[in-house]
Amino acid sequence: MMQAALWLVAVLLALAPAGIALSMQKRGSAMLYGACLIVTTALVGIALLNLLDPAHPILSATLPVGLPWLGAHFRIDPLAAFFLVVVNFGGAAASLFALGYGRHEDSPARVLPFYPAYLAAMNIVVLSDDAFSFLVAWEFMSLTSWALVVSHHRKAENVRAGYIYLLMASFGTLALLLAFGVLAGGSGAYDFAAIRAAHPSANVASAVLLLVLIGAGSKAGLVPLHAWLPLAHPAAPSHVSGLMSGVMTKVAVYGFVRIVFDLLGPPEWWWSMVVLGVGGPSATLGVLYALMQRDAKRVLAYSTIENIGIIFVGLGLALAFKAEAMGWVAALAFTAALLHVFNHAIFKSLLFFGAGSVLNATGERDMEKLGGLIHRMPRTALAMLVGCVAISALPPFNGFVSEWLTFQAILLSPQLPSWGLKLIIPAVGGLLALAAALAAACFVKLFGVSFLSRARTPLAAEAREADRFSLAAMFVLAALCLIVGIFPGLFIDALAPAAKAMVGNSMPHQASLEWLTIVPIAESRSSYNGLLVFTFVLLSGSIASVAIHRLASDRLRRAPAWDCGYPDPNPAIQYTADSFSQPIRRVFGTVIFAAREIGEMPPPGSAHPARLTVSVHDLVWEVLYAPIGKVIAFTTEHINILQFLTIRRYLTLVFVALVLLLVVVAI
Amino acid sequence: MHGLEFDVAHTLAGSLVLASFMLLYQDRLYALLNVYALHAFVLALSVAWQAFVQHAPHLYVTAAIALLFKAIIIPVALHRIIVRLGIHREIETALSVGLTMIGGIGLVALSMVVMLRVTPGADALAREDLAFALSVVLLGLLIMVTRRNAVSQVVGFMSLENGLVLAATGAKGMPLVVEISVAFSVLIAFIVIGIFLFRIRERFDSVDIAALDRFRGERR
Amino acid sequence: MTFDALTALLLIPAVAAAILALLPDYRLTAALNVLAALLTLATAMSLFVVEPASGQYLLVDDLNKVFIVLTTFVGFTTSIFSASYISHEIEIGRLTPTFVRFYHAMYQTLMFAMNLALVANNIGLMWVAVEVATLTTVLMVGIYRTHEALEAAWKYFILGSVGIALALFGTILVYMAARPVIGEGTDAMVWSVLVARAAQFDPALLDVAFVFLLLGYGTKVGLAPLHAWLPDAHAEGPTPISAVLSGLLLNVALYALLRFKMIMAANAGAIAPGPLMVAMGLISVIFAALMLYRRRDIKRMFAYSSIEHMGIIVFAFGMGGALANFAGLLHMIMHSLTKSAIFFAVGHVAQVKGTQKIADIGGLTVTNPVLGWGLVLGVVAIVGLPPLGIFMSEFLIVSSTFARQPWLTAILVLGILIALGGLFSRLNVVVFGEPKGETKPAEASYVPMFAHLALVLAAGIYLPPLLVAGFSNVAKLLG
Amino acid sequence: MTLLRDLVSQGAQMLLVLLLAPLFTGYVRKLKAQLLRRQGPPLLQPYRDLGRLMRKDVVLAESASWLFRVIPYIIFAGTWVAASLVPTFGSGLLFSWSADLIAIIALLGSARFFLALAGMDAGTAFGGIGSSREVMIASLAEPAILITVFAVAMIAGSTQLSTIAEFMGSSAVGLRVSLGLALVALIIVAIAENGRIPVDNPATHLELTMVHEAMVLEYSGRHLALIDLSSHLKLLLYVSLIACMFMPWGAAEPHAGNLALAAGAIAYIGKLMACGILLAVFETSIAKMRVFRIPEFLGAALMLALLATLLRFVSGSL
Repeated sequence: MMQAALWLVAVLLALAPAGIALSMQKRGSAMLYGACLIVTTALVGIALLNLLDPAHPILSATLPVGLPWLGAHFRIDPLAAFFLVVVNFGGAAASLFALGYGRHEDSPARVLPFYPAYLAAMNIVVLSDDAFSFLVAWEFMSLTSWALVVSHHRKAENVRAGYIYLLMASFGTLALLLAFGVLAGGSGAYDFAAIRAAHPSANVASAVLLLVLIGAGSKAGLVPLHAWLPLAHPAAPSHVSGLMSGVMTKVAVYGFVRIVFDLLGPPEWWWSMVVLGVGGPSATLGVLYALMQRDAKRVLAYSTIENIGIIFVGLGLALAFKAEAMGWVAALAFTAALLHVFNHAIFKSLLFFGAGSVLNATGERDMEKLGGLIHRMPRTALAMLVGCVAISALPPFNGFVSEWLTFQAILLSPQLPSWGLKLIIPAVGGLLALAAALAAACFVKLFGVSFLSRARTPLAAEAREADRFSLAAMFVLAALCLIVGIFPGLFIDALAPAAKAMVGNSMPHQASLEWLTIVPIAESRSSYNGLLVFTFVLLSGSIASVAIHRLASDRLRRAPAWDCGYPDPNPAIQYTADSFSQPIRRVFGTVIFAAREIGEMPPPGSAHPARLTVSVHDLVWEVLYAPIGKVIAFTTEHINILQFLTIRRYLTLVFVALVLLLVVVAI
Repeated sequence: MHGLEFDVAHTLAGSLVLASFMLLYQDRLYALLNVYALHAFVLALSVAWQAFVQHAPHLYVTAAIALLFKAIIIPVALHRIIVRLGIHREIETALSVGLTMIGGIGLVALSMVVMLRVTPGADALAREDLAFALSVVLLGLLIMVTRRNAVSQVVGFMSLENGLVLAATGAKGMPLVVEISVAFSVLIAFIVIGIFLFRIRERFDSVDIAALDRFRGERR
Repeated sequence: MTFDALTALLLIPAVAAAILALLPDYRLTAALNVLAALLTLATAMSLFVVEPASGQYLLVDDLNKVFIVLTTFVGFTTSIFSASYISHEIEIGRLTPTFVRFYHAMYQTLMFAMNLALVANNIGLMWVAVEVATLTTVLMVGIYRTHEALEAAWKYFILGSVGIALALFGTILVYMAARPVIGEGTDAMVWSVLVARAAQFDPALLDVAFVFLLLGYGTKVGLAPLHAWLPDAHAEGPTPISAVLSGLLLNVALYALLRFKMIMAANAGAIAPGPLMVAMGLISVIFAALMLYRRRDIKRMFAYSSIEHMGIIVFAFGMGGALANFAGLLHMIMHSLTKSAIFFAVGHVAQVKGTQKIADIGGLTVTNPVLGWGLVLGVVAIVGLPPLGIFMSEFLIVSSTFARQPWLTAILVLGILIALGGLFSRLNVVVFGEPKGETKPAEASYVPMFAHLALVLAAGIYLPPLLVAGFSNVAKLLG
Repeated sequence: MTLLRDLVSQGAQMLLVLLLAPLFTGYVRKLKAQLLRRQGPPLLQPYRDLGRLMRKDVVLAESASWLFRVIPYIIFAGTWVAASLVPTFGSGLLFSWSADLIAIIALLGSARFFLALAGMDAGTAFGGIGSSREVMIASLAEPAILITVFAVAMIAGSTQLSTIAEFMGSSAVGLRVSLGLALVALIIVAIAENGRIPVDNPATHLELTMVHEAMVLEYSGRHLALIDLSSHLKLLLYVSLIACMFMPWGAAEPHAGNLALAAGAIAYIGKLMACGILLAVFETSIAKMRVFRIPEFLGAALMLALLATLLRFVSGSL
C-alpha cells in the first residue's frame, strides 16, 4: 500500500518532464490533466482505505535518498491519511476542472510541467516522516507554485506577486528549518520518530511553537503574515488558485498540527493563547479585507485567510483542552478544525473554479464589470451559489457544521482553569461570530454583484456557459458540500482516529445515533441534525409552493422593474461592489483600513459630475512590510559605495582587518 | 648561539625597522627611493649575516639579489619612470606624517606584543627577528595605505616584502628561501612594468572611477 | 619521483600549456584544450581506483581527492564551454587569435597550478601553486585590454600581491612553529608531518600564523572585506574565467585554508580559529547579500553571490562539528558546480544579447527558453531551494548550528534570505516580462550547463556513499 | 402511542406558529394604532392581506432570474422551520433536538442571505440599498445574538432550547446580572432583526430610510405574501424565543399530559400579549434613527452580550 502511494507520487513527478513535451502538442494539456486526475483519484482511494479502516496498521517506508545516513522516511498515520485525502481530492477536482479550463491556457508550457510536480510536492509533505524530506517537499511545493504564479509573467504584477510569495515562503521555510534545528539539535537526529522520542524542555518547545507558528502560519496566511496570499493566489491560473487556496494552505495546517500536536509532546497552557490570539483576528480581518475587494479571485483569497483563522481557532482550543487533559473536548475542537479543513478545501476550490469559469467566459475578474451572469451561465451560477452559502456557514451546508462544532467547543471553555483563557476565548468566540456574519455579507456581495443584477458590460452580457468538465468538477464539489452538510456524522467518525492520535481522545461515535444526529457531548447539551433540517426546509418549501399554486394563483407576468417608480435601463445605476460594502466600510473600515471617503460636490450651476474618492489602506502592509523594504533599500543604497572605492581604500580595509585580528590574537 | 652573533643580527633587524620608519617619514619621491635603497641594503646585510651565522651559503644568493636587484636596479628604474612620467615631486599623503609615525609606533608595539607571547623556548633570535619582520611588514602596509602615489606605494610593497625575506632568512634552515626571494623579485618587476606600461600616473587607482561606472552601468 | 597518476595530473596540463602556447590555429588549440582537460579528468578519476603513495611533496587523501576530481571536471566542462565562447568572441572580433593562443596556454597553466595546489603536501609548494594560479588569472582577466578590464586586472594584481605576501608570512610562521619540534629542513613544511606533530607546536606562533594565512588566503577566497578584486575580475574577464574563478580558484584557496585549520585543530593550545572564521563568514554573507540589490551588471551580481556562498562555507567550517564541516565541504562542491553552470548560462546570455547590463536583458524565457529556464534553474539552485544540492548543505549547516549558536545562525539565515530576495529581484527582470534586446537564438552547447545542474540536482536527492564516507572522515579531522 | 402524541404536538406547534404569526402582527399594529389614538386596522387584517396577495398575479421584473422566484419559498420554509423549533407551549417536542439555538439562528441567517440576494437580483438601485444595509445590520446583529446565546448557554450548560427553558424554569437560576444583560441585548437584536422602529420602519416606503422594504420592492403577489408571512413568523419567533428563555413559566414539561399542554398554550398566549404590549409601547415612544446610528445601537447590544459572557466566565455565581 505504502509502495503504491509512493509509486503514484513518483508517477506525478515523472509527469513533470513529460509536461514539457506534452505542452508542445494540441491534446497535450488534456492528456496531462487526465493522467493527474487518475493518479490523484487513486491516491484518494489509498488514503481512504487507511483512514476508514480503524484496524489499519500505520504504514511506513524508507527510501535510500535524501540525507545519506538518514534516508527518506515516509509514513501514513491517520492524520497523514486524512490530509492525503484533502490534498488528492482537491488535486483530482482541480485536474478535472482543468481538463476543460486548461484548453484556454495561452502558454501551457509554463503550466503543464509544474502542475504535477506541485501535486507531488504537496503529497510528499504529508507523507514524509523526517525533517529533511519534509522541508524539501515543503519548499519544493513553494517553488513549483511560484513557477505557476508567474506563469502569466507578462503582467508585471504577477511577477511581483510571485516575488513576494517566494520571499515569504522561503522565510517560512527557514523558520521551520530553525524549528527543526532546535528539535533535532546538533546531533542530526532528523527523523520524526527520534524527535518524538526526545522530549524537548519547556522553553525549547515554546521556541519551536513560535517558529512553527511563523513558518506554517506564513504559508497558511495567518495575519499578519498573509501579505503574499491575496497577491499570489489570484495571479495563478484558476485551477491552481483553487489548489493553492483550498489545498496548499491545508498542507500548511498539516505542518502545524504535525509538529505542534505530534512531535512537540505535551503543550504548555499558554500556547493556546498565542494560537487563538493569531487565529481569531485572522478570521475577522481576513473577511473584512475580502469585503473591501472588487476582484473576485482576490475576495476568495482573502476569505481563505478568514477560514484559516477559524481552523487555527479550533486548533488553539484543542491545544488549550489538551494542555488541561480534557481529552474529549480537545477531540471536539480538533475534529471541528479538521472538518473545517476538509470543508474549506471543498468550497474554496469550488468557488475558485467558478471564478475561473467566469474569467474564461468574460475575461474579467473585476466584479464591477460583471453582472447578470446567472442568465448566461445558469449552471455555473447554481454551483457558485451552493459554494457561497456553504462558505457563509449557513445550514444545511457543510460550512455550518464545522463552525457549529467550534462554537460547541468554545461553550465548554468555562471549565478551563486558567484566567487568561477564560477571558480570551469568549472574545475569540465573538470574533468568530463576527467573521461568520461578515462572510455572509461578503458572499452576498460576490454572488449578487457578479451573477445577479444586470450585466454591466457587453463582455458580461455575451458570457458563455462553462464547458462540461469544468461544470462536472464544480457540481461534484457542490454535491459534496451538501452531503457533508446533511450527513456530518459519517465524516466526523472518519476523523476519529486522527483525533485519537493527536489529542489522545476522539469524539463519541456519531453514525450510530438515531436520525444521523450529531451530538458532540450529550443530547441534553446540544445536537444538530442536518438531515432533518434539510428535509423540513425542503418539505415545507415544496408544500407551500404546491399549496399556493393549487389553491391560490400561479399566474405570472413580466414587466419592467418597478424600483419605486424610478426604473432606469442603464445598468450603471445598480449597486456596485464598492457601494455594496460602503456601510460596512463605514462601520469597520475607518479604523482597520483607515478608509476615507472624500466627496467633491460641484459648485451650484456647474455641469461637472460630483466625485467620490474612496481610499482604503492595508495597514498591515504599511506598518510591517513597507518599512522592511525601505530599510533594505536604504542600506543597499548606502553600502553600495563599497563597490566604488579606490584600491588604496580597499588596501586600507585589508590593513585594518589585519591589525584588528592581530590585536585579537595579542589579547 | 653566543652573544655577538645575536647582537649583530639583532642590530641589523632593528635597523631595518628604523629604515622603514625613515620610509614612513619621507615625503619626497627621490628621497624615498634613496631610503628604500638603504632599506634594501640593510636587508642584504642582515641576510648575509644570517647566511654566515647559519652556515647556509644559499642565503648569500638572496643577499646578492637583495643588493643588486632591490638596492640598485629597482630604485634606478623607478627613478627613470618618475622622470619619464614627469610625476611631480611631492607625495600627497592620505594621513599627516606625524599621525603616520604614531601609527607606525603603535604597529611596532603591537608586533612586539604579539611575538613576545611566543614561548621563549623557540630560540631568541627567531623570536626577535620575527618581531622585527612583523613590524617591517606592517609598516610596509601602512606606507601603502597612507601614500596616494603609485611609486611610493610600490616602495611600500617592496619594504613589506623585505620584511618577509627577513623573516624567511631568520627562519633557520627554511627551504625555498632563495626561490621565494626570486619569485618576489619577479613579482615586483611585474608591478614596476605594470606601472610603466599602463601609465598609472598618480596612483594605482588613477583610472577615473566615474568613467568606469558609466562603462559598467554600475552608476549609483 | 616515480611516475604515477599524481605526476600525470601535473604533467598533462603543464605539457599542454607548452604546446598550446606554440600552436597558431585557435580551433585546433580549443580542441586540444578540451582534450587535455579530458585527459586530466581521466587521470583524476583514476585516483579513486589506485591511490598513489603520498610523498614529501605530493599527497592524496580523502580531502583533496574529491576536490581534484571536481577541479578537473569543471576544468573539462569549462573548456568545452570556452571553445564555443571563444569562437564567438573571435567572430565579433573581441579577441585576436594571438590572444586566444595565449589564453589557452594560460588556461592549462591555471589548471596545472590548481592541481598542484590541491596535491601539494608541502605548504611552501602549496603557496607557490596558489600564487601561480592567481597570477595566471590576473593575466586572463586583463585579456580584453579594455579600460575596465585592465583596471580590474590591476586591482586584482595589487590586492592579490598583498595577499600573497601575507600568506607567505603566515607560512613562514608555521615553519617557525614547527621547527623546534620537527627540526630544520623540508620536513617542517610537510603538511602531513605538521598535522601529525601539531600538538607540540608553539600555540602563540600558530595563532599569529593563522591570522596571516586567514587574511592571505582569505583574499583569494574573496571574504569581505578582502573581496574587492573579486567582483570586477569576474565581471571584466572572459566568462569561462569567471566560471573557473568562482567555481575553482576560490575553492582552492579555501582548501589551502582548511589544510591549515586542520593543523590548528590538532593543537590544543592554539586559539580556536572558529570565531574568526565565523565572524568573517557572517560579514561576507550579509555584505554580499546586500550588495546584490543594486547590481546592474549580471556577471558582477553573480560574483557577489559567490562571496556570499564563500561566507556561508567559512561560517560552516568556523562553527565546526561533524555535520557542519560535512555540510561545508558539500557546499563547496555544490557551489562550484552551480556557479560555474550559472556563468555558462550568463556567458551565452551576454553573447546573445550583446550586453551584460541587466536592464538591457528581458523576457529571456520567451526569446531563449532553454537558456532562460537554465538560468532560472541555476539561480533556484544557488539560492538554496530544493530539491537541489545547495539546499541540503544549507539545511545541514543551519539545523546543526542553530542549537549551539542561535543568534549567529539567525544572522546567517537572514543573510541567506536577503540574498534570495536580491537575486530573484534581478532575475525576474532578466527572464520574465516582455522580451528586450536581441532575440537571436544562441548558438551554444548547453551540455556543460545542464550537466552541472543535473549533478547538483542528483546530489540534492542522492549522495554517493563513497563521497559521504570520505567527507565524514575529513569532517572529523576538521574538528 | 407516545410517538404519535409527540408527532401530533409537534405538528400542532408548527401549525400554531403559522396561524398565530399574522395575528400577532395584527395585534401589535392594533395596539400601536390605539396608543396613537387611532382606530387602527382590524386584528385579522394581516390574514386578509395575505389572502389577497396570494390571489393576485405575480408581476416579475424582466431582469429577474429564476433564483428570484425560488427565494420566497426558501425564505418561508427556513423561517417556518426555525419558528416551529422554538418551544412555545411546551418544551422537549419530538424534533426539538434536530436543531439547537445556534442552528435556529443560522437558519434565519440563511433566510436573510437569500433575501439579500433577492434584493440584488433585479438590478435596481433600491434593491441594492436594501441588501447592503441589511447585511450591514446583520453583520452586527448576528454576532450579538450568538454571544447572547453563549452567555445563556454557559449558564444553562446547553444550547438546547428545551433544556435552557427547563433550566430557566427551575429555581436553580436565581437572579443573575449576566442574564439581565443578555436579555437586553436579545431584545435590541430582536428589534433590529425584525426591522422594527427605531432600526427600520415596516410601514414606510420612504426611500432613504427603508431597509427590509427596499429589498422586497420588486416582489408582488404570492411571492410578496410569502415574504410577509415569513416576516410575521420571524417576529413571532423572536418573541417566543424571549418568552421561552426568560419567562419559561407555565410551559409544559416534555411528555406532559394534555392538561399541561393546554395550560402551556394559555400561558404562551399570555406571554405573547404581554410582549406585544411592551413592543407597541416601545415603538410608539421612540423615533426611527438614521441608518448610520444603527451600528452604535447594535454595537451596544454586542457589548452587553460580551459583557454578559465575560461576567459568566469571571464568576459562575453572577
